[in-house]
Amino acid sequence: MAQLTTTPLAHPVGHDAHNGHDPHLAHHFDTMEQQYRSNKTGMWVFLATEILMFGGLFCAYSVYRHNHPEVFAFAHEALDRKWGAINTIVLITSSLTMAWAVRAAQMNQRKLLSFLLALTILGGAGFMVIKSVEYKTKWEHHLFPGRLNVYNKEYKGEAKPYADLLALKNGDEEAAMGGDEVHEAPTAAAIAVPPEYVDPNAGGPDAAKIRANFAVVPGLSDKANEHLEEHLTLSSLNDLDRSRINAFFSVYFLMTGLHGIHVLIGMGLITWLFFRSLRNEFSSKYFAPVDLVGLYWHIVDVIWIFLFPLLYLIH
Amino acid sequence: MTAISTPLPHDLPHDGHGHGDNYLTHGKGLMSWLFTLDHKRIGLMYMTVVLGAFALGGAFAVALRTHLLWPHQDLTAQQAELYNNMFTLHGAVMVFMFIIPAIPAVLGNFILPLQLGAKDVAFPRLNLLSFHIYCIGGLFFVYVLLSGVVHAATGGQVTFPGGFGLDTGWTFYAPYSTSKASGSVTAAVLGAFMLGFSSILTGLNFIATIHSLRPKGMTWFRMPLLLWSLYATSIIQILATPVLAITLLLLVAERTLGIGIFDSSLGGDPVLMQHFFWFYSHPAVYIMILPAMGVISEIITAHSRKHIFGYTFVAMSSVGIAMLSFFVWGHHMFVSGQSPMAGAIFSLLTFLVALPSAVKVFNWLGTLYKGDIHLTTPMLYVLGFLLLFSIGGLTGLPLAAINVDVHLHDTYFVIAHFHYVAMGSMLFAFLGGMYHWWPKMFGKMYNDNAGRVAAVLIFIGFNLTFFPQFIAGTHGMPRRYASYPPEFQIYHVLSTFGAYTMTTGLVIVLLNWVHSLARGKKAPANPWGANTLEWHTSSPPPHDNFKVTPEVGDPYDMSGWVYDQATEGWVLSDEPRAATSHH
Amino acid sequence: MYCMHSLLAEATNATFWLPKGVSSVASDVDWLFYFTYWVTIFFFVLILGLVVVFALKYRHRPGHEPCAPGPSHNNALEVIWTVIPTILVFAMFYWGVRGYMDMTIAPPDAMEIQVTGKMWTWEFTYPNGHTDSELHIPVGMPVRFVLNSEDVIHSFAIPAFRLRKDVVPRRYNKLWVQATEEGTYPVYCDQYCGISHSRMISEVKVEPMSSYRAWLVKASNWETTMTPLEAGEHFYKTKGCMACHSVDGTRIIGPSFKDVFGDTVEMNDGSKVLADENYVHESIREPSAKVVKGFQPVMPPFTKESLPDKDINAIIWYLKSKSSHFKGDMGAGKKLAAPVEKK
Amino acid sequence: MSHATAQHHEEHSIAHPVPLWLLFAVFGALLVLTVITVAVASFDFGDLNIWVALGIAVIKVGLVALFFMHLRWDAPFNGVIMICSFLFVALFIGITILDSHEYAPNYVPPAPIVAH
Repeated sequence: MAQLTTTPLAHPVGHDAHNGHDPHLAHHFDTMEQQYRSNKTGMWVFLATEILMFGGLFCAYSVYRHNHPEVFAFAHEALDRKWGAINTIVLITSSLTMAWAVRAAQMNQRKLLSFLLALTILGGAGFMVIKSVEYKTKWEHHLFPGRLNVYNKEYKGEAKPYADLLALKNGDEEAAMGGDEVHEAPTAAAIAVPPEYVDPNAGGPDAAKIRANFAVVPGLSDKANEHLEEHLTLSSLNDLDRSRINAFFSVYFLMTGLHGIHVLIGMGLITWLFFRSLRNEFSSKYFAPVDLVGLYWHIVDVIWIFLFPLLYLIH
Repeated sequence: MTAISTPLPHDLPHDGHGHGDNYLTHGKGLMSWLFTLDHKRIGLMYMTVVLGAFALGGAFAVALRTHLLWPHQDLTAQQAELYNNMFTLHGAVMVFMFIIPAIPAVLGNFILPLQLGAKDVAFPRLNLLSFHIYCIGGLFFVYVLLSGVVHAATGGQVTFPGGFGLDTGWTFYAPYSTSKASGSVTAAVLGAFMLGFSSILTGLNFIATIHSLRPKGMTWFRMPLLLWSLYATSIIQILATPVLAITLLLLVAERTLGIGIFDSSLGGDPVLMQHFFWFYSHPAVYIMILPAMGVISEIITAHSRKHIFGYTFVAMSSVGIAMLSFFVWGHHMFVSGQSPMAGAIFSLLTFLVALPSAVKVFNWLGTLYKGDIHLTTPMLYVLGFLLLFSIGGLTGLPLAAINVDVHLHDTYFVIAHFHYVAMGSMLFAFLGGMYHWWPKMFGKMYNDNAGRVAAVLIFIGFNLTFFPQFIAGTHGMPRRYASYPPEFQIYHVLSTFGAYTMTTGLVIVLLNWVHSLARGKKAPANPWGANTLEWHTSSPPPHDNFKVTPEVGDPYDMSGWVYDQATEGWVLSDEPRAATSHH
Repeated sequence: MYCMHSLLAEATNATFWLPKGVSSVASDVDWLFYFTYWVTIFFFVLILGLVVVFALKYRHRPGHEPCAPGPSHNNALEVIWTVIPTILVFAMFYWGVRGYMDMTIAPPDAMEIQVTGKMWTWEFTYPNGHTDSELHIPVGMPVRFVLNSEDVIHSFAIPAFRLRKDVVPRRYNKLWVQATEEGTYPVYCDQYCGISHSRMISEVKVEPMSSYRAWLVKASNWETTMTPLEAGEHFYKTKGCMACHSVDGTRIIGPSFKDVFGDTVEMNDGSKVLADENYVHESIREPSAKVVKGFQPVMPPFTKESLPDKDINAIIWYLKSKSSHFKGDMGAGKKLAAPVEKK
Repeated sequence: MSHATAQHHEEHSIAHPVPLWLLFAVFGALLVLTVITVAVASFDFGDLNIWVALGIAVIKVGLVALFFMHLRWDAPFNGVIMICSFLFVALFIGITILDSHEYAPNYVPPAPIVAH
């Protein structure tokens, strides 16, 4: 019916609209369900922005791994996949307790709700503790992002010999710090002086044509396509690649750092829920906050599920 | 039965119009504005700040144009620094603080819930938060501006921590922005980050609102077209802006830590930065134009008293444009060393954008056909929009043709093209929308003749400003030049005087509005006889938008309204109710 | 009308819209530009006409009864005004890419000039290794530019050739041109690159092969044109010395050239060396042999090809002129080394 | 899509408690998959390595989204949002990678070309 009729309002108008309504129902919604649904949609849209934001970092990661597989394969040796796996499990567990907490809220199990929320906070805390342990090792061996990284040619910190990252991972400090010639720091000169000059335009007419079209550009790492052996050592990288190792750590710290911040925010939110749950504020009629924070907590988990294999399990 | 039987809402006894209870008078005091949750008030606050930003960016533009009156073959370092700072801030302020938020945050915030027949947006607190974040972001820019101006004006006597001014261009290209630029890039980048976040929150709010607050009877294809275009815009804001956020974070990390992702001197790839930037900033161009298209659709049908032509196609073309906008960013990098294959793909996809745009224009023309066209101020802006947008859109063709673009890339041709679309079209839609909804916003009418004069003046000024730039561009005049070869002077002179003309017109607009606020006569609830829901409530609307929820029909079926000499507005005749009474 | 593979295309004349086009691709670019231009004109006039006609014919005015409202949709029309533009844009796309491929694929026998952009000058290295700040190319011969930047992104733009390419650090971008007409045409930097961006303007001289050769020979053999002193300064500026060595005593990456010559310099290993001709020559050929105390051995060595001995001698003259320790006679440095004897 | 046509629903209809056994089943599956992720990392599938790892990750994410995040019972639009966001990330990475060949990673600064 394209016609217009003016019908009396289905519900009282104005700010005192709450009388007789659930106190949690905002004045511009008609029903709790409408409010709940729109909150959910809003939260999901927000999660989408989170995914896109991390997407940028994943893009940087992909480009550099795609162009320097050997660098990533070498540098990731510094990460401890044992701790990584443990952290994954910790986070999954906290996801479970969170999902359970939502269920508890929906079923009016008030005590259980508080308990599960507390567990979830613990899970997050555990995750951060383990992360900080990992960060500490990197810090001690000057494997931080950018200029703080011993592999960065602008590195200004105290001159330590390069770490044998593989040994470092196996917790073998001596081997790690033992500066035998394989793991000696390339001097600034070694980085600055190119191996040998390649004429970018060498090659016959076809080469010129192909190159002009979509083909590989001269100077592209020939390692890029070739199959990689199991354990790379520093000596198996050329100087340019050595000078680029810090790129991996930059990506690693940006990704895990941004993720860590999200974990902290999540913990904060859950703590807030925890205290509200102690005050018995949630019920089967009103559990949206638990549900929404839960969604947020799960997306943090989801992102880690991608980060773990991509950062810790390169080969 | 008489033609006018149903009294208008604002004549109903329970309506506050008599004893002045509308959203403007609902609460008193500054705080009742700064911390209001009312979408209408938030919209008005946005309006003031956004117009302030527009004035600022405009001032920069006029200064730039004045500087370019002369070729400046003997350019001094101080002039150059001042110029580079000003074109950067002109771009940054205009893009991030005016063009992107103007229509969604001002008109969108005010109109969207009203057109939905809703009491507010889905998340009023988030809405307020996004405004506050927007202001904080703006403050960052103001700091950058002051530091730059003060430094340049004092000839480098006064300096600021973290650099002064900003001369990277609004695109923040690496490695200049990461390693060379002395300016307070970090502050500016953080500002842009804030503004982006605010824009995300707005988009999020609109999507949730449109999904969950549509009243009974408003199916997707009974939504006013403004809502469609705002919905499409929100999708872009949601999916693209986060990438800008991460790009800016990477830039900051690059400057502070030297992480070597973008900075070539540290082994990074500057062109990767361009991919990141344009993945956001190309869709952003459509954040600028899509809401404008929605506004045009509303005004054109209301003022030609005719149902919109090809509703479905106009609505769908908005969504189509939004989707396509994500697949064309590479055309900003045709000459940057992108692979020819990527270039070819992006060229094709760029051409495809022309189709939904053409569909829209022709449907608007179809709406004019056999209408009853009232040449009111808003309508003049619409006609102006149709012409400017045609020029802007059509000049996109040579830029999309990849080998012609090689000749035109980074010249004034691109500047002119961009301004015709993003500034001309968008500004005309914004002003038209302001005039169209002004009575609803403030319950006051304005002097229509003054409005029309200003519109014509702005139209002439705009074309005089930017058309010569097409010619300068095809002759190779490069962008961002503080000094230029003398043979280009004629184009610059014309352009500058056009800018002055346009400024005059804009000043008249401002005076017109101020005058209307001061002593404009009371506006009727529906001065245009439009049928979208915002016209079913009093002007200005009550705090809760509707005293009575109107039932939704076809938003462009205006047959139910008849002109009422007494109120000089349109009122519902009872005839349609008779029709619906038997069910 | 439209010849795609016109490698030996004639120059296109200057018009109201476009400057004179003097490269083999110019005619293609101009053709497509004008094609889009007329399409644009057609549609704009169409829209303008309809807007004006409708606005006048259907405008609301006293004594004019609004005609029965027209239709509110018409699928046939929608199809028409979707299909026609589709066909047009696909045609433009096709021609655009074809033309772009011609721009991209250089003939294999193209002569090669390396273009280096740096804030805020252009530097051109010719096939014989000579580096100069002037750009000369022979007419009618395919030339490939290999573009590279030392600092930030620049853009190498020659409107007369209808060509443009960004000059990106850590990347080789390539561009080729076959100039079709002699003359001097402007070269712009089109990518914002800092405070003097608008001063990064140069020009390209298109000249017959003979005079191009003559110029190159003259330019690469500076003896006939410059005194050793001038040449030394020229090399100091163009061969990259300037980047690391100041001449006013300020310490950059390498030691300053001020008051070095004839001084006794202490090395990293503690030894002391008199900075004479031999020392300077050695420090250029194998810089890491003797490293001045407190400096890193980061200087790349210069081969005989990249910097012939006579150039080094010129640089030595320049060092002498900058050193207060050199008391000798500068006379020889101020005379043309090989004056062109008149016949 | 969710309309405001909800007056008829009872209030409690918004709560969809997930059965406990299901939660734990999903949890178990996630643990197993994590173990598998680590396990396959020691085998070498050549170029497939990354895809295997990502494949498992996607399955895990799917489980979390469907059951922990209630997408299984939620309004379809919310699922659409999630899928779209991942698609757009893929688009972004895909096209950028497509172009990354142009980026010469082992770029060496140009030296004058010897006369030939």
